[in-house]
Amino acid sequence: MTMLDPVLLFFLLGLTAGLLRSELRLPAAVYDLISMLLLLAIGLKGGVELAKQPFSALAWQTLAVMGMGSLLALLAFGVLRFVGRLPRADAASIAAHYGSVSVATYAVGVDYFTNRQIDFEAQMPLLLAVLEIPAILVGILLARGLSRDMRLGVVAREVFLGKGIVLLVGGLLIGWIAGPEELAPITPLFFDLFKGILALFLLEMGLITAAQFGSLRRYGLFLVLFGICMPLISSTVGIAVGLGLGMSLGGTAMLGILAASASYIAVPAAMRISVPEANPTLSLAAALGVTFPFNVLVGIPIYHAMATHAFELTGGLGP
Amino acid sequence: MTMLDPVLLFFLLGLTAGLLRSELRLPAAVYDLISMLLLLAIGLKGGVELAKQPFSALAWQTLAVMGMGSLLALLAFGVLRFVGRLPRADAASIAAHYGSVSVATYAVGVDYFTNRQIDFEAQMPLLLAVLEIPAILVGILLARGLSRDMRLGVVAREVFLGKGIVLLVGGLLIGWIAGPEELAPITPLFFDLFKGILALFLLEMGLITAAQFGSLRRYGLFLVLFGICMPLISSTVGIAVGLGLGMSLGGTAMLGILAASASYIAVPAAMRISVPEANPTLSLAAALGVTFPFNVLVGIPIYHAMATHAFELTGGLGP
Amino acid sequence: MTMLDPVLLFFLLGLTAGLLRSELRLPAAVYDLISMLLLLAIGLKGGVELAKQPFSALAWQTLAVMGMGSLLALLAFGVLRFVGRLPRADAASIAAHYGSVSVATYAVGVDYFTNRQIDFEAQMPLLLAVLEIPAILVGILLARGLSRDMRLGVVAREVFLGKGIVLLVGGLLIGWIAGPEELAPITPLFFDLFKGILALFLLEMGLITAAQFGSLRRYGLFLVLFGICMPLISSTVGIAVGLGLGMSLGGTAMLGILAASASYIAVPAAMRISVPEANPTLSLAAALGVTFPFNVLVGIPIYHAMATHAFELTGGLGP
Amino acid sequence: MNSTTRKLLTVITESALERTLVEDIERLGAHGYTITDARGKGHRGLRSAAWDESGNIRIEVVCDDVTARAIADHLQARYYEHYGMILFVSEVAVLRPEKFG
Amino acid sequence: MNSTTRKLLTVITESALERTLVEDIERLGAHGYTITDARGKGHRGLRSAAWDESGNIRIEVVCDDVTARAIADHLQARYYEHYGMILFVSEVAVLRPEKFG
Amino acid sequence: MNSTTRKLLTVITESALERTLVEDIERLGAHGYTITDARGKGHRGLRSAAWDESGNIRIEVVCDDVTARAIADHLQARYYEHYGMILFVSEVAVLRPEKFG
Ligand SMILES: Nc1ncnc2c1ncn2[C@@H]1O[C@H](COP(=O)(O)O)[C@@H](O)[C@H]1O
Ligand SMILES: Nc1ncnc2c1ncn2[C@@H]1O[C@H](COP(=O)(O)O)[C@@H](O)[C@H]1O
Ligand SMILES: Nc1ncnc2c1ncn2[C@@H]1O[C@H](COP(=O)(O)O)[C@@H](O)[C@H]1O
Ligand code: NA
Ligand code: NA
Ligand code: NA
Repeated sequence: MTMLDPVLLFFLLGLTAGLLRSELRLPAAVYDLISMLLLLAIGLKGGVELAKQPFSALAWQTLAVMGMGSLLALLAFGVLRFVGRLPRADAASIAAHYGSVSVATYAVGVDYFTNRQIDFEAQMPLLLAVLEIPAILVGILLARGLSRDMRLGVVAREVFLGKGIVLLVGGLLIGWIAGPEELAPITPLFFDLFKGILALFLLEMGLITAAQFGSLRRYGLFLVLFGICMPLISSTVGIAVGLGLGMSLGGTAMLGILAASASYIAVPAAMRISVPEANPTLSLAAALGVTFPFNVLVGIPIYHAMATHAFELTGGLGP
Repeated sequence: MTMLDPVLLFFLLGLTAGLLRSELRLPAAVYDLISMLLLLAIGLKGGVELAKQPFSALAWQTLAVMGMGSLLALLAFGVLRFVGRLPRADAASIAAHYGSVSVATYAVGVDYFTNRQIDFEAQMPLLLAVLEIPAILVGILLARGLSRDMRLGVVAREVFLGKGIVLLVGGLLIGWIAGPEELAPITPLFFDLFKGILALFLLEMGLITAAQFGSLRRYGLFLVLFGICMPLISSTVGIAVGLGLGMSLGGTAMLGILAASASYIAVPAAMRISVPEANPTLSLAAALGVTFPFNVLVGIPIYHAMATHAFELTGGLGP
Repeated sequence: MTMLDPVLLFFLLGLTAGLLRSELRLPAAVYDLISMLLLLAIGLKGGVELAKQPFSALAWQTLAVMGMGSLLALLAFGVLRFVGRLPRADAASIAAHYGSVSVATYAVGVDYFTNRQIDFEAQMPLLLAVLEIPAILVGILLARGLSRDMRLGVVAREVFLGKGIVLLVGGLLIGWIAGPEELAPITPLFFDLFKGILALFLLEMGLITAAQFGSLRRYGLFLVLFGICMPLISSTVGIAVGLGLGMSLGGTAMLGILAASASYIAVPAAMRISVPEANPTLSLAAALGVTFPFNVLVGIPIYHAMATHAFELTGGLGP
Repeated sequence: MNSTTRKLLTVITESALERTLVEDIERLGAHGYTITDARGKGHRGLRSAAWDESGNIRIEVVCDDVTARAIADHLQARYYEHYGMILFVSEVAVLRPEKFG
Repeated sequence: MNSTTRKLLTVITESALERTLVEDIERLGAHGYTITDARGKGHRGLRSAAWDESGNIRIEVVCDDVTARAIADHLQARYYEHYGMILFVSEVAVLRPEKFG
Repeated sequence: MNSTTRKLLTVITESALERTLVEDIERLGAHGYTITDARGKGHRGLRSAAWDESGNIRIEVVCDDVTARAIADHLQARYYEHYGMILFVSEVAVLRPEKFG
């Protein structure tokens, strides 16, 4: 049933075309346009929802979620360094990817829950934006310690002013300020086309994922195992945090998905500049070649089931 | 009446702008995006329709249509080589273009029949994809004979894994697997925008067509005559095949349109690699500079009338 | 209230991101696509409206508006040369920009009046196209006098066959010939998405505007003052012309907006070729860095108020 | 590799000049040219390619010494003063010298 | 700057050849290559890049003399006759000569 | 054609470095630079430009010998070890030598 979702079928089409070494590829300009539209749409939708309700708990949730991102990065580092025996820089860089989040995975999650008419908290896009940041800082600290020149200014600019956060937060603010009525005339572009654009995006993600398989073969089994087990662990943490924050079932599962996802845009760019000695191929191969397909194809329903189960056990904890 | 169709007006606008040497041109990335959307949309729509009905006759029709493509290429080769006295390689290459099909012409045909609420068989997009292939092989055989190194592997990859077939067949499969309900949320992008995107595409086609007129002047009258007469002959063959296969009026006329159309994307690329000594300017000038505008501006209504007439005469033959 | 319009919020987002030197930028191909869609949409909508009504007064209005464009260029030249003491070529070039029009400003105006359900004359897009031309000729004459080789042929080609006019006039003709019914199937792309696309466009305009601020700082206060005062003067002229032509309130205010706006696409290109000794940075800094943001953020409501006031005073003059 | 040397003339200038320059270059005797889109910075400030007209183009012409000189002189006389433009020439070995005049 | 000279081989040809040429170049011993998209005009007429296949690519390979010669010979023998293609070689000083074989 | 020779320094490297490198290059005394987008392959594998950050840029700087040396040394010291980067220098004849310092 899930596998009938055309969005996933587009991903499989891209993956197949890529593995068969087809000529198919999206021009970089089109990839840029599509990812901009997705980021803005996610932000706008979140902003409209936020405007509808009081958000007293927001600051608290933001903090909790930042803590979660840091924790996940530390956890991943431990595994990579001490089980995988990777060099310090590589372990730190990959850890930063897994402590952060993937917007594409989030978008597939939104689609999954929309199809099933399951609601989730309006602040999710904000938490998505917030989660991009702490893992990057933790990753840099792990690689460098506190001692040396960290070029933190450059990194901060890279992160806060990177395309991802600007569009996500910009969309949130615009949606929040303008409200649903003022926004109505731009919904045909940003909301009605959303799923079609997501389909195109996943077609390209399939092509990109296929291109990672070569590096995977070179770096072996450990990365593959890590790329599958880490999101299973992270999602558990995410679901626990969601429960702890008293979120709805949808919100808790979404937090599980966010925790399970690994960044492949903001973090690679930031790591390239602040931890250049880390091999970028390793983290991309794990995040894009293993974890992304795992999450969108089989992970999301699993995290949904885990959250449902946790809810049945606890009845929702909450503060 | 036909000439009021905005899609054709966009074509004329592009043609005029091109002939006046305007600055107007679409960036290559935009052309890519637009043609991707068209191919996917045609495939998806066909796939959804296919899923609705049993398709026992499909294998048989596929074979018949492949035969037709080969026959048309042979026919064109005869005319080009023995009437036009073109060098063997050039005759073979142009013949391959005319045995194959043009997606843009097909899309204008879809638009034409949709405007007139005339139905046609759901498998048309499949036949469109299938028709791209045999003429290429015939063209190569005609140029090379069976003796020499044909690089068939490279050519097969070029054809089967070329953008056109991957997107068309990929769309078909996705539409077929997902079905109309699962597809509903992506229709705003792929179906509602279809005609607008086709309009943009034809604007660009007009610009490209205009750019071919220079080469036409150089290669003279024979190419122009060929570019007009060949589709008239081919469409007759196509309509006969449609009748023979027992297709509906719409389907028969569509097969006439497909037969009449000449490829300008998949075949040029394949011929460039497998028959490099053929002059690519010749085939593009004929296919794009003469046959494409002829088909979309005056051919389609003619083929429709021919099919109607044939139906009146025979009452539909069919197996 | 106005400031809640998401289109303006997108502009502010772009401006902020640009000033903070964010990584955000639209690929040139996307900018091209978006501006093409806007120009075509404006033309199509105008053409459909034109077709609905007799247009006896059209030739007369066209002439009056061309006179207005020339007058505004002369006026601007006077101020720049004798108050600002700019070199002749620079004054002439900037004057040409201000005698001409900005499609982006016009589009924001359309949005403003659509939001308020205020009608304006159907021929507005035609006047928009017409207004691009006379100021360019005046600018060249002012820079060169009548004596020297003016390369008028090259300039005319540049202007009449430039992207802007071809798409605008092409859209008008297509809309006019096809009529609303034939156009219906392409409205999802050109009309329903209009405001969303305008939002994206203004995001990019914000980024471009921010990039002009550096030059502004260099060229000082006079340009800033000119960039704010000139549209206030021009809009008065535009509103007077609108009244004189007996236009509706919406049309009169729109003519005020057109008069107030300064070109930043057609004119820069034409001036670069015909008055190369003029510094293009100056005119772009004024038109994009000052006048455009002034017009869209505060000017349009002012011109609307001015037109309303004028209407109250005169009750509409007209011939 | 049976080669001779020719000149490779590279011009970097404003996109707006593409059409005119190409006509000039052909008229002055070049047998071909290659253009790529570029962005950059020079004495006339940043040219960011944020939109079409605000970018640069990079034109390469392989030709004989005389043609290179003629084009360079013409561009210098006609455009150098008022347009963002740089121009440099290097020696290259070519395979089919007859292709480049 | 501890430098040695190597050859810079530049090939301008039809986009359709990208995949094949890249395989050839690697097989003939180059340690890397760089590709940019281009448009242009030559003996085979205008290549406008209006759509993907109608454009050119510009391939650069930095390598030693022998490899440059091998690639140039191969391209000349295999493609020169039937494809739009030009090819030129210049001397460049490189920093880490070992990177380029 | 009243010309003098200058150095043409070409750097091919990861797109992610654009902003930083441009700052470095200006600081080290270059009067200008030109950038084109590229893709390619080298010791650090394929850089396909499938999306923005995964592509290369090709930076050209025309400058005097000392500046070229300074930039090359700086890039080698600062980036060569950890980034995909190659760098080569050739001699070019320029028209207005004062433009290039
Ligand atoms: N020293 C330089 N090295 C490389 N490219 C340059 C240099 N100076 C200028 N350019 C390029 O040439 C264009 C025009 O230069 P300019 O006329 O100095 O503004 C710039 O936008 C750059 O792309
Ligand atoms: N003399 C030349 N200088 C620079 N580029 C050239 C030259 N001749 C040809 N080209 C380029 O090489 C491509 C193929 O050349 P040709 O095989 O002569 O058609 C052309 O499309 C141009 O991009
Ligand atoms: N031998 C070469 N010739 C031309 N370009 C190269 C060469 N080696 C590397 N490159 C380019 O420089 C980039 C970085 O090289 P590398 O550091 O070797 O991975 C590659 O992606 C290529 O675009
Ligand atoms: Na995560
Ligand atoms: Na055919
Ligand atoms: Na004006």
